[in-house]
Amino acid sequence: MEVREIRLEGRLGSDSLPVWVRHRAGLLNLSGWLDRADAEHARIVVAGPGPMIEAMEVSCSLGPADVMVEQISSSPLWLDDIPQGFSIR
Amino acid sequence: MSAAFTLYDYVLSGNCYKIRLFASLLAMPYQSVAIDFYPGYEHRSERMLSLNPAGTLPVMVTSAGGQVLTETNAMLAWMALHDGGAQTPWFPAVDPALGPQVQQGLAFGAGLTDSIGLARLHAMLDWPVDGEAAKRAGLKHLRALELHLTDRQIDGGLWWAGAHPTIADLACFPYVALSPDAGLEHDGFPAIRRWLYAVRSLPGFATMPGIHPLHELR
Amino acid sequence: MSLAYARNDWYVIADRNSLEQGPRRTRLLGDEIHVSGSYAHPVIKDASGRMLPTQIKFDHVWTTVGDRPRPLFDIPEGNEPGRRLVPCGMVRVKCSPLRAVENFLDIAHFPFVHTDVLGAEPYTEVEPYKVEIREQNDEVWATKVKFFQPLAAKSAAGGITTDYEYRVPAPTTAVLYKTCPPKPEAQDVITIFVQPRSETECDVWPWMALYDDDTPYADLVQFQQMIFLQDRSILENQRPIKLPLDPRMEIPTRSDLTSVAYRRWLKKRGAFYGALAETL
Amino acid sequence: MTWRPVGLTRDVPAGRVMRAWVDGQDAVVWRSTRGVLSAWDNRCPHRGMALSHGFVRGEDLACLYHGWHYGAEGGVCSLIPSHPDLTPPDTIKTRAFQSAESDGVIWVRLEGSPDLAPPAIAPGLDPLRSFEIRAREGDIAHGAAAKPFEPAILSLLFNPIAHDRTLVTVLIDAQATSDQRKLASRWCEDVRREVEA
Repeated sequence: MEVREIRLEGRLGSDSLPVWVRHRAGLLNLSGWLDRADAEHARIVVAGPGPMIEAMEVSCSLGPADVMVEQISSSPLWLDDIPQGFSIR
Repeated sequence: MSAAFTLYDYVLSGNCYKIRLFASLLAMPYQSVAIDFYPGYEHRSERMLSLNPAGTLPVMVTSAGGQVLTETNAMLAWMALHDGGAQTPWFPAVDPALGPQVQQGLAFGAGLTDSIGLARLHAMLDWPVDGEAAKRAGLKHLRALELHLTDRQIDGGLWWAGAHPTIADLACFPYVALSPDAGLEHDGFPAIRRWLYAVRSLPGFATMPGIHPLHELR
Repeated sequence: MSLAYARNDWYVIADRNSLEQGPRRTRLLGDEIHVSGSYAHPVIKDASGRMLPTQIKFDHVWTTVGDRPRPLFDIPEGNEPGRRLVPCGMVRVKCSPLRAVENFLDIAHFPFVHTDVLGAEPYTEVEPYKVEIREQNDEVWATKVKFFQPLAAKSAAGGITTDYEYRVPAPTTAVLYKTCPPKPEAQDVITIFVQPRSETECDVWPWMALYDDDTPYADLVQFQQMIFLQDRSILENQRPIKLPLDPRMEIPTRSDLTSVAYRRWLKKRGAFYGALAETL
Repeated sequence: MTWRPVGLTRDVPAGRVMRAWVDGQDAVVWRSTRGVLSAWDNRCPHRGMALSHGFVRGEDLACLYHGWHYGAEGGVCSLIPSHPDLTPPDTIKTRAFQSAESDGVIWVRLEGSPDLAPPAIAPGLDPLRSFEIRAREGDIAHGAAAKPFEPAILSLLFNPIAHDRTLVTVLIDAQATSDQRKLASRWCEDVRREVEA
């Protein structure tokens, strides 16, 4: 079990992004949440097995059709209390 | 072990594959010479035409006696007899019941080459032939084969004829297995699927591009 | 929009061998194209009879139907002395031209589709590798790709771990650099040039630049044809036929990183010919 | 949704895979080594390859492209060969349909009440063969009625697989001899020729 923070930058203004991220997290069975700072920045915290977190990053780098992710980066987090399920904050 | 024959060979040819497959099933060593059928049209080169004026592949030259064979059915017969003599189960030539049945299958296999084989060359390599006509002829052949193999199934048989696979099965197998290359799928042909699986399960089975190994048996 | 972008790329339309067979009717981006003349002086016309520009590069004849074509990329290895240049003819596939490129960039399928040649179970694991979009020339590159292969090339004697690099210089071209068994310090170059006949059908022209003076030409071509024809039945059976740019329909993992980077690059450019750009 | 007859039990023995069409849906029908029959969307969720080209390993169906395995119980992904040490989450799975067998015929439907069994077949019939005709059900039924088969009782089941293609499953009187069965199989070809002409 790992916890990582994935940071996205780009044209993220579309309403489809949160729905899309939650669906993908559900598909990969990852817990965590999405914080969207503004139309250009978003932060996703996910917890789960390493390969599934990597799969989340890979999917996010492409994103939904009407979003263009320009930059993606990620780093490990040392958090213990990740609630079950995925939420939009 | 020394080579039983030299095969002038092209990797994408279903007819050449008949020989490679049978050699693999018999564990018969041979020497392969790659001929650039496409894109080089080397089968039409002076060197190859002097060996086989018909300009077709494969060509087999036997090591003993130096016979030159240019018809795949004759090559299959030669290999069966070379391997097992007159008693070979692969070619019961003089068996009153099976002999004619095997001849029927060998000729049917040639018809598959002329229909599905051409349709495939057209679909894959843009060969200048009437691809649609070849495909229609191919569908007729698949339906005829399905009927024959359904009869065999009603009689409790698995192979083209008799209780052992014969060169008739090998003459028919490649272009049937490769028919999806020409857009002729196997979906509506359960008896053909059962027979294809049986051939692919034979010990020593060899693949070619378009015919995957049975990964479940690995 | 997707067609407008695609019209301004260059595409292979013939090689020396095909021109020696006489005039040829073919298709490019959905329209009929007529090819005649010789390899030295090809004549290419569209359906209305308009002459199209041509150039000879990498042993193939290229054309474009656009008004402002982007310059054709270079493959400098093609000019290196000592390499053998091997055009491999054309194979037609009923699939999106982009799916043909994507498959060429994929290594995880080797054990199942190129069994006992480019891969074999149980060696199925894909180690992490690096993918980037190089800003200076706007190309996709995958580097530090490694895979265990039982029979990596015609010149290979047994199983080796092969090092790969992939380069996508245009939406319908992929270049592969791989360990060259007889010359470990150099890399073989294997390329596919994809001629998009339509969004769902393409002609694929493989081309190689190898350090291999020993293997007969026919064996080299047939090794490449064997590999590509093993992929053909896969390519004709993926759904949807067009390449989805939204990963919602698929589940990419880390081993699909090149595929995803390629799609991202197509999306950024608006190179949507052969792609599903909208959400289903 | 209706149960559709997609083939004969005999034609999908343990370890085999086939493709079927159900109400316009491309489906894969397969049987595990221990004999569990499944019908799923004919598409690997990973990269969209047709699962009907795949292979059976024990109780799993594996995709031919990248070897992802899906278990007979619920279609859950059990192995991703490029990440061999990972236990995939049970959220990664194929789309499963309902399948059932009765009297030697395989039936599939896309959805519906799990209690409702497929239609019963008149007793005393054996499955003979299934084959495709490039025509609609109504035209085939009409063509078959105009060409009655005398030697034995036949029963025909229809599965429309496209607007002009139909899969026909034929059953024959269980008492019929081998020769009568072969004649019936030829009769199928006669009907097809007639209807397609």
